[in-house]
Amino acid sequence: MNKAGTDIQFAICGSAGDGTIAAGDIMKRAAAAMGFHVIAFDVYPPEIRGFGKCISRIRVSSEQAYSLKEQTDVFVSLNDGHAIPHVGEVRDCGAVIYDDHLIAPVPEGGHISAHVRPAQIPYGLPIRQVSEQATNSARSRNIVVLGYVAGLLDMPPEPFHKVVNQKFATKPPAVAEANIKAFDAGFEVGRKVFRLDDVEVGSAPEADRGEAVMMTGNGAIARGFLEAGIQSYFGYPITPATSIMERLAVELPKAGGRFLQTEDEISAISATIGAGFAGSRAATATSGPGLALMTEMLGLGVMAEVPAVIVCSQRGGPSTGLPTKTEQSDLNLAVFGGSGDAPRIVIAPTNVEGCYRCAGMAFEIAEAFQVPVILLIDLYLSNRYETVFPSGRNVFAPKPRQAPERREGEEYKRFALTESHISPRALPGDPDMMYTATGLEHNELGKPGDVLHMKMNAKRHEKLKPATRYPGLTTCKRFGAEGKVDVGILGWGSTFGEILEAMFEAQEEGISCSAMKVVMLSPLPEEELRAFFDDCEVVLVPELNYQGQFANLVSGALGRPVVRLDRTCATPMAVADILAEVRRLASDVNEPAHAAAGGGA
Amino acid sequence: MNERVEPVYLEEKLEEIRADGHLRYRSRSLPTWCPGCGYFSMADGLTVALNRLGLDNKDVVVVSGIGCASRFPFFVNTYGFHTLHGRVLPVATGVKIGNDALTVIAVGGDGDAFAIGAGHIPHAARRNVDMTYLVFDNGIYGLTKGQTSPTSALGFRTSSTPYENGDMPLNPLLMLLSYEASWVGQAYAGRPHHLTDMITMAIEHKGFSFLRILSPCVTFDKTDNTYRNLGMKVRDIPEDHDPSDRLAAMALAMEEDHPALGLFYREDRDTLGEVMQDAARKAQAMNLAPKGL
Amino acid sequence: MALTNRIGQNTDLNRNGREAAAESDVHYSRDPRDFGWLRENVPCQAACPAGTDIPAYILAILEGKYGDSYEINREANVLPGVLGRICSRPCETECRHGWPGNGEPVSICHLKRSAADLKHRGHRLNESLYGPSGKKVAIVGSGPAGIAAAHDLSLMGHDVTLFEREDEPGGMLRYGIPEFRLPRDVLREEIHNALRLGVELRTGVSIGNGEGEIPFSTLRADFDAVLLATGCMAATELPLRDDPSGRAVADFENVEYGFDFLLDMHRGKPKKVGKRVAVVGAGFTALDCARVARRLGGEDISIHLRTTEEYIPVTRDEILEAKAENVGFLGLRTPIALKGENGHLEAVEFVQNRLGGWRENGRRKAIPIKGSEFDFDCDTVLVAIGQRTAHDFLDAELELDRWNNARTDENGMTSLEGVFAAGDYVKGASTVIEAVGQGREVARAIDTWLMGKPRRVPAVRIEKVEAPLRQRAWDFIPRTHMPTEEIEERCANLTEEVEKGYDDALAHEEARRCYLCNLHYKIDVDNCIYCRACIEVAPKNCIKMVEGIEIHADGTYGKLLETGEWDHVGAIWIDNVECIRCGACYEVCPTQCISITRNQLCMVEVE
Amino acid sequence: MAAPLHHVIIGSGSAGFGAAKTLREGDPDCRITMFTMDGIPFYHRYELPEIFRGRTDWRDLLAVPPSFYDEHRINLRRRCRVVDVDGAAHTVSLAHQETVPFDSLLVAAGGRAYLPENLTGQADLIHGFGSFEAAMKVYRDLPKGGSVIMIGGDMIGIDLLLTLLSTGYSVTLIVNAQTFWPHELSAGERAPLLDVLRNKGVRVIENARPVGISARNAGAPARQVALDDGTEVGGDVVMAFCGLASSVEFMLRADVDIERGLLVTPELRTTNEAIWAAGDVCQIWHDGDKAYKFYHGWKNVRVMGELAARNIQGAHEPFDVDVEDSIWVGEDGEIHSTFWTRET
Repeated sequence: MNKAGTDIQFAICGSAGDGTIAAGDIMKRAAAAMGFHVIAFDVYPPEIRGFGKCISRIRVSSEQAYSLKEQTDVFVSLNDGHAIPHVGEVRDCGAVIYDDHLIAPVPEGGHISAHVRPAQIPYGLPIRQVSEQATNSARSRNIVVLGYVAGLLDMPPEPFHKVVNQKFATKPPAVAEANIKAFDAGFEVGRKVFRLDDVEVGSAPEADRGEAVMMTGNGAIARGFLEAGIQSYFGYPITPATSIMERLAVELPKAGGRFLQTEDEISAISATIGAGFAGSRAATATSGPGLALMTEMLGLGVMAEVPAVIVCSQRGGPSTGLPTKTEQSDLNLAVFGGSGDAPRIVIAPTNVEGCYRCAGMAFEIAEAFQVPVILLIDLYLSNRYETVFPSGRNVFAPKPRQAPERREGEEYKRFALTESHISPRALPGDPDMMYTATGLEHNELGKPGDVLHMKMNAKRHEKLKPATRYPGLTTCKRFGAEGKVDVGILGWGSTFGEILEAMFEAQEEGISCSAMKVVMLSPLPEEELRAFFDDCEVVLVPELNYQGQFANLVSGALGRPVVRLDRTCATPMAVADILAEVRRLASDVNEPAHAAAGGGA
Repeated sequence: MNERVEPVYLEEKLEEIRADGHLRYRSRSLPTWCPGCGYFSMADGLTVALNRLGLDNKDVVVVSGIGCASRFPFFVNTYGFHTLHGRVLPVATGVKIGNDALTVIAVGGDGDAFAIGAGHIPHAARRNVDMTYLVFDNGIYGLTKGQTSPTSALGFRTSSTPYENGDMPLNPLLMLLSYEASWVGQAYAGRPHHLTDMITMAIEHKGFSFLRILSPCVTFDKTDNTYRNLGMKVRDIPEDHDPSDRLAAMALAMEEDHPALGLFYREDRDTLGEVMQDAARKAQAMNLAPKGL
Repeated sequence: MALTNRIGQNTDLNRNGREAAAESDVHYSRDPRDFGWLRENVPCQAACPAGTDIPAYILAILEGKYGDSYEINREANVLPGVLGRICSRPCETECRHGWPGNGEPVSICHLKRSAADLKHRGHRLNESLYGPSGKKVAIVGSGPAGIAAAHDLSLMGHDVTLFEREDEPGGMLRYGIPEFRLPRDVLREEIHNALRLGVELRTGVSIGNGEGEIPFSTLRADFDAVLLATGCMAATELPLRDDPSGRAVADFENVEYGFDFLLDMHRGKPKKVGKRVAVVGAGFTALDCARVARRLGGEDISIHLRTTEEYIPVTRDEILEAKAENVGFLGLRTPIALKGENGHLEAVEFVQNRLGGWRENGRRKAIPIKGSEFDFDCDTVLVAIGQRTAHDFLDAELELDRWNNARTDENGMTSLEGVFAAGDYVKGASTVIEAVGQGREVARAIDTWLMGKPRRVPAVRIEKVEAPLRQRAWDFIPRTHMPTEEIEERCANLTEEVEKGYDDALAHEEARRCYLCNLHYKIDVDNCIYCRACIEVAPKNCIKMVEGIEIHADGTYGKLLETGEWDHVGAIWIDNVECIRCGACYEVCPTQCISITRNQLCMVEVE
Repeated sequence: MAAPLHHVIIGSGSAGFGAAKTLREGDPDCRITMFTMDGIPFYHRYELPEIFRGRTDWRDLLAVPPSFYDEHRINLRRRCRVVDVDGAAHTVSLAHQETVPFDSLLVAAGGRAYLPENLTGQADLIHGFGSFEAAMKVYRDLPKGGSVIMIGGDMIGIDLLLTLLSTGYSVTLIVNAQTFWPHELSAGERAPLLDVLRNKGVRVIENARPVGISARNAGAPARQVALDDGTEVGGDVVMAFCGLASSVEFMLRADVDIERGLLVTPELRTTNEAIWAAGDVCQIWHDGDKAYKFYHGWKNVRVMGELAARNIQGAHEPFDVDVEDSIWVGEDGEIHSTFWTRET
């Protein structure tokens, strides 16, 4: 895949405060603005402040890519101490760019040039000096180097200028100007450099899908929320979900919505459920540890049939675990977490576009089924950037609400048992339909009582079934070869990017395989899954957790065996690992033939 | 006094009550509290207060947590949300933010409020969420059949403190006063009129109003907070108390042997809602770019 | 109508020895609903023809204030000691304590007596006097009605002259009721007390047309008003088979009307009876005759009833005492003939009866069984089937009713201007307490008539009571029986009082049994928190969640309309009809919203 | 045992590379660090003309593949400019402020093209040939069949000149004292050699000295060289091949004796125990002549590197010149020179 055309991965590494992420951000957006597909992933330091390591990896391609590459083409160091361990990821003839005019002495090996492999191309330039020369300050090093890269690779400066101007739009004009200067200074230097690398930036594909926007998974979720008319957001900071909160902190008030940073995750979900009860489109976002705290209130949402949207961006666990590393080990928690039979809808987008669309649909679905909806993503998806082609604003906009009709003289039954198992829902403010929602088992009126426990349980479960066919939402999708195949790769969440990359490579190697992503984890689209299992000799389930939680979920639900590929490597799954497994399985499938041949000799 | 002697003619009283209209804030079903429970007093006080303020049933939401007191919403004919143990305030905050037009009443007992829920109080208070928090403080866990609560007296014997409670009871009013609550008051279940007035004031207050309501548990506390004991202990707040004097309020709050009934402290300050509107205005004006773009 | 509470003040003083309750704690009402409440809730008082405030005087006894109790009685009835002995006790049959499930009625009457008996010797009467009105009133007959009227009229400032045919006042009390039931010293003292405030008593003076008699017309001329209270001074004739007017009675020396028999005896004429005495009749007189006969040496004494003893108009105690004295009751027989020779009766022929339907007066009809006649041998027959009024002493036409009693209007005035009538003379033979009651009523009517306007009107006095005066445990105290004289003793002696009366301990114990129905338990709806604590402790279905109440045409209350729907519960209300005043609810109410008032009938001045 | 010796080599030319390779062969444990200004690993300088034959991918020029350095644990540090050597502290300082200690230092920095003083003003109009990048720049600036003006023409330049001729370019040679450097020739000795060039079509200018270079915009040829005889020569590229000057400025504080190059014993050790030198940067004591002499030429340079390496590791072999360097016109009518000798 992506062998043709442009497919470059940039990496900028520095320490917090160097503007590493910002530089990466400009690069992403500029590339997106040029019409490239972009996938990017920023690694933040676990430390709150100080000089933790930041890396921004940006894959720019002329065709849709599904994950970051394992090797970087152009690597920039803004801080050798942090960058040195990563030089190795630069491919042969890839560029390593660094400042060769440090201001403080370093011991032997303290400079990145000591670590650039002979096959890689070192580009030393006096980044700091250029910055100071251009802007009287070293603070623009990140922009200078950005210009340098652009110049080096003959990228047009205009998109960068545009993005820089956007980025500093709200600051005094001087700021943008200074940054443009810094960029141009770097650009000039870069342009003059004699290149030894073989990185080629081709021309971008025709942008046929409207304006491409660069977003992280978190940004996409925030945007999806905003387009869906989110009215209230309650959050408590936790890596890696925080940026959703920060984004909405800025945007929600603009849209007349209400934003609140609560005192903890419990309050966040509580307020979300509360607002949902009041009829507000409310959401919160957290990570595993937060979701663990939220499960009790989640149960209330299920019991009281209150719509709410909860984003859980997974990170390494258990407990505090690996706060800045990605993992997919909260599936059990998201799907089953809580006391009692508490069915809820769990949606796990596989890429940023998915984050955007799922977030856009989440409220509508939550309201349609009167249940909390969990958007289950992970750090890798939260923080990675991709170009997204947003829908028109009105697509996710809330549909006009219909207050339930109330028959005269009849008490309003909030939890009426109906054909669809869904009961018309009154909102505070609706006349003559006052009711009390409760976490206690209740009758149709909502009054506590266990007589109907079995019926109500059925109601709460059955009403969700149609969710797997909800119009406008892809709950699962098959890729690659149609019909019977040797190997099927079943995936969910961010890992599906690597799965696709691996699947395409496997296909190029002539392996008969196809892949299926499952976006809705609860309820499961069982029919489609069965069909997929029927088509596959063997089904491989790669995921980033130790227990094979998704494998358990699926094989449990379908009663079919799966081959597990479980990794808890604190990084996204390596395409190579999946590919290797696919090869092994493919040969196993064809084993009998070989055996027969061998036997004949 | 006198009205006790003046003959009361039932049909006239009933007419008066029907006309007065506070019955429409009652649920159809009878409260399930133990007969004699002080919570009836709150229930009645609230319905009367709501009526007095002319609030429409549909515009009122009563939110509660878990506990005897938290059964409350079932007994008022407004929208209600009976939530989780200790979570009444965040949920209520959500409801208020979810729909500013609603009058939000949070209710709960002392366990719900000061034990499991204690962590939420300071924040609802300092944010000055425009709602009313009625805490029914009977110093015991009733729903679980009689264990100590954070406000149980020292030496109190319960099923969980068979050798006497050794934990210092906390002082809710002092807490709230130091938590920047903008309205702090105390009432007593045994004085329904005063209680009703206090509830009315509390609801009328713009911002976070905290009303501690002393109540006995007639079933599990036959020794400490009985109507008799409480009735003897409570006193009216001193005439000369200045509700704008926070220090005085704190001093008053510390006189726990003789709980004063009345308004301890009141201040006018922006509510969370107003702060949010302000944020919305600023947002329009500043047009900030979100972090990362 | 403007009301003052002067009387109320006074009553406060005598009621419970406490100084007058604070002004604010007392309220006076003339609202029919409050009168209605009293009627429905204080059945004993309602049943008492004199309207005696029974709960009040029993409470006084409970508090050991016999004197107060006595005075409370005197307000309604100037002869407490008398009535405390011989009252027919219509109150006790109505007593709430006697209602189904509540046990036996309180010994109201005995308690009344103990008030009289146990008040300390230095007891001071309490009378509130009006100034002289200059009006003169003549009262004919010093029976209970006359005495009561005379007393009240004199208090009202009128000059009263009481005319009595006999040598001593008291009428039937003095000349009808045997001493073993009513000691004469008691009677004399109370009559004296009643009349000593300036009533001119003229005994041995007959009103009539005979010589030495004062013509009725003279009275009318000399007095501003005349009250006829002559009672029923003639025995009802015994109707026999061929002798509807019972002339035969006079033919036999050993047959006598019981009325005359007792009258003679009490006038001092010695009487004898044979061994075998048959008394015909079913009233007090009949029983008195039988018991007197026992004391006069009669051995085989039987009372012959047309129906059975369950349906005769005397108290159970009286029957028991008679039986204790070995008096036999023989029922379902009607005498149809007297048999004997040369003026000496040998047997009475009876016809056997069977019980028939009910009569409007609550008694049963007796229907003769054809051919069931039989003879009953006896030595003496005393006929006590009733008394009737006599009008021959008048020299004017007086309208009579169908029972030949004086017809009066609602104010007790007869067809003759300024001539009033009361007591048996109006009612026909009835009870002493009725007579007393009537006496009071007519006195008020006369006063109003004389003064041209009512000076006092009844009102309901509502006084705050700080605490329930009872304990639930008292409800289980058994009715205290009246100690009586040993049979031998009493039968040996005509004047020895049979009933010994309660001592302090017994009186107190019995007083405890009274529910004090005039205590009005009321929930202050404004203070009620609807917690239902009271309902939980209620001993009966006496506290209800109500949404309404029946209202009668006269404005009084009927049933409470209950509801179980919270949003319809306008009030939690105490059903005072069910309420037994145990005070449990008052004790538990967390908001002290249950108040107790003592509601009493009283008279208030009209400004 | 003690920490492995750290051998630092400045320069990644054939001397440096040869030394490194030899050091590794002699001691598998030692640390070897090589500093170079180059952007790419070692390639044979004499291969650069190949660019004009189309070998423009630097990877095709490498003497050994990049993996070689990893395999031999030779830390090749490119784009590193040594700014100072502390002979007492035994440290090397780099432009980017890194200080690297050494147990032995071999200076094999070679030399840079010497530019006649009167032309230094126009340096930016003169193409260099000292590195792959420089060579590539010439290659790119030089139109197909374009013309090169070569000032001087030392043996490196002649080597390029011959390649240019054979690849369809035209060359103008402005003869001066350094023509055929390092061979020291009389005018008579030089004439036949120039004839060979003339026969190959080279325009040879003698007895005239360039006094100025100017760029011509708009249209080729891009350069004009003014001669002191008043005439002007035009060409697309001007290059100067006037011999090499040793790069020793960073050795000034190293407390080693320097004349034009670093003065070393026949065993190639400098006056500092730990510092050695090899290649174009050093002058070697010649006992016979009693003088420090340069020994240029591809072969010598490599030999020196390997020798220095051996001596650093304890050998005591003197450098002996197996051949007197000479230049002649062979039977084939071509120019031959010991300078170009590659094999040992």
